[in-house]
Amino acid sequence: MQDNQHVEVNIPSNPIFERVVRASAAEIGEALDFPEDRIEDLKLAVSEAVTNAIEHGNQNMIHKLVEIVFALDQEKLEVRITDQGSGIGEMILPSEVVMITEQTLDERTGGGFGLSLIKAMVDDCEVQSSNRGTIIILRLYRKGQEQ
Amino acid sequence: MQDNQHVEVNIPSNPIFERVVRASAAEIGEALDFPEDRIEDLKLAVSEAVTNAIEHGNQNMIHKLVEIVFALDQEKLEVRITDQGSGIGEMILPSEVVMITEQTLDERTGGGFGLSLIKAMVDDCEVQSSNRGTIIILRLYRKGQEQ
Amino acid sequence: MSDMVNREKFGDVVVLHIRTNSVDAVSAAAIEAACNEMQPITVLNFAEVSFINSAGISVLLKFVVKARKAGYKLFAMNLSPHHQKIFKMVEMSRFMPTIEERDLSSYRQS
Amino acid sequence: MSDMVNREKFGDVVVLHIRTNSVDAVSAAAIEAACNEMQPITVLNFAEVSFINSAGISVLLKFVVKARKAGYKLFAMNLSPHHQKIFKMVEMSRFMPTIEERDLSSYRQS
Ligand SMILES: Nc1ncnc2c1ncn2[C@@H]1O[C@H](COP(=O)(O)OP(=O)(O)O)[C@@H](O)[C@H]1O
Ligand SMILES: Nc1ncnc2c1ncn2[C@@H]1O[C@H](COP(=O)(O)OP(=O)(O)O)[C@@H](O)[C@H]1O
Repeated sequence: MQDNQHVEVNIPSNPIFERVVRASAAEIGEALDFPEDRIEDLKLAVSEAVTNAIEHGNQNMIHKLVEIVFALDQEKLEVRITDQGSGIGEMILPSEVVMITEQTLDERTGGGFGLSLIKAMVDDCEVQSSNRGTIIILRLYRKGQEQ
Repeated sequence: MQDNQHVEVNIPSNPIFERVVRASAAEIGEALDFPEDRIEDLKLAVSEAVTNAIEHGNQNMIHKLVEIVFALDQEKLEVRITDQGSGIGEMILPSEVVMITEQTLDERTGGGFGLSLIKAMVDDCEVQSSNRGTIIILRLYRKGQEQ
Repeated sequence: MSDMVNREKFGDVVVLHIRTNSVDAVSAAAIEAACNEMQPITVLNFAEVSFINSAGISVLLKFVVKARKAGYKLFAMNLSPHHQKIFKMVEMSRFMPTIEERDLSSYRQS
Repeated sequence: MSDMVNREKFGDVVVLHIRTNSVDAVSAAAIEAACNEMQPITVLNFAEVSFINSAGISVLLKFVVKARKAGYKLFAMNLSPHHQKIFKMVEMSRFMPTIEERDLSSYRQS
């Protein structure tokens, strides 16, 4: 894999197209020779970030776009997911995986897994948010792999 | 499927990324409820067009991009594949599928299937070529489908 | 019921075979509809499922909530190794433990 | 030989199991290497192959050319319906007819 190759995918805010991005992520993981389990991690993280961008960022307004850039280099895969929303109000990246509890079930909440799953699936993640939209950056290092 | 939704994919001219576009095409075929066999046709046509764009158009120069737009509407899927090459010299869209013959084998040619397979796989295709690049447009109609 | 889930019932047991590879926001509603098919022992068969995200987890929680309310037992079958990992991580496995095909077959025979 | 193709040999027969789902420009070279493993009766097993494009057809033609030169018989096994259609279309089926597992098993036993 030569340095700094970018694959870019742009989708309207329709949840059906999250599957397109997820399939692209899987192929890119294959191209980087990621092991199977790591490809599953990548797919899940990308899926959560794109779903958030569609639902929370762009609020399902179909004409608003989600832009996904897969940047590949010798060291890592970086995925940048950008929406055209009005940003994340209060910015708390969960430090632990959110778990299901009796309380979750009683209150029928069952949300809030997205960001915490993303954090658990990738090596490193970063959020930049303003009133012009949110960018979430996921990084998966190619440690221990032939390059 | 609402009117005029566009999914856009951009790749560097590295054959490995043709697989990303092909996987995207498959998901878009699924999203349109195309039958399985038609999805295979779509994947093959897109694969051939992207391979030509990478090899003949961009001549495997990695920094040159291939842009793929999937435009979905109620009537059809249109796929536009654009390269940054210097165009197709002599523009002959084959009217029949190229077949393997004893002569093919003796002369070890074995090329020239691409455009003819594309024509056989899609309902309609069109090529626009200039010295600034080539656009190939594939159309698959959603006839006989619920919309 | 939708063709996204097939029902196989014997006695107090129902196996709900999920017939989509992707338990996500797109398939959530069709899967949730199968809540109405639950029995005192309900098994969700994930054999064909290759992907579950948090929208998928949310829909699976509907089955958990309904099972708790009705006092039903709920199991997951044929989860991929990746999804076993995820179910452990979010503790879904506490509320929907896994069951093996062979444990189920004793029910099928009786 | 590459791990993209597994060889199974019995007598004059070799079955070359293609172990990638995509016979395309990326996998072409690794598949072509298996030409060296050809025997008087050579069967290409496409059971795991879900995609073949014209770059893939070109590499398969190397097997055809080699078989003709050496007077070998060449067969395709477990082609998907889509690829049977494509092979008919380009007349690959003339040079690499399909064979069924069960016809092969008589060779395996002998
Ligand atoms: N792209 C985004 N734009 C705006 N807000 C976001 C975005 N992503 C996440 N959020 C906010 O962060 C919260 C937590 O997200 P998440 O952990 O994925 O759980 P859930 O989506 O179930 O609420 C969301 O409810 C939302 O308020
Ligand atoms: N995007 C393109 N840019 C420039 N030339 C092209 C392009 N696509 C096809 N061609 C020309 O058309 C010819 C036929 O293409 P094709 O039928 O795919 O067969 P092959 O790729 O095996 O030559 C190519 O050899 C090339 O000269």
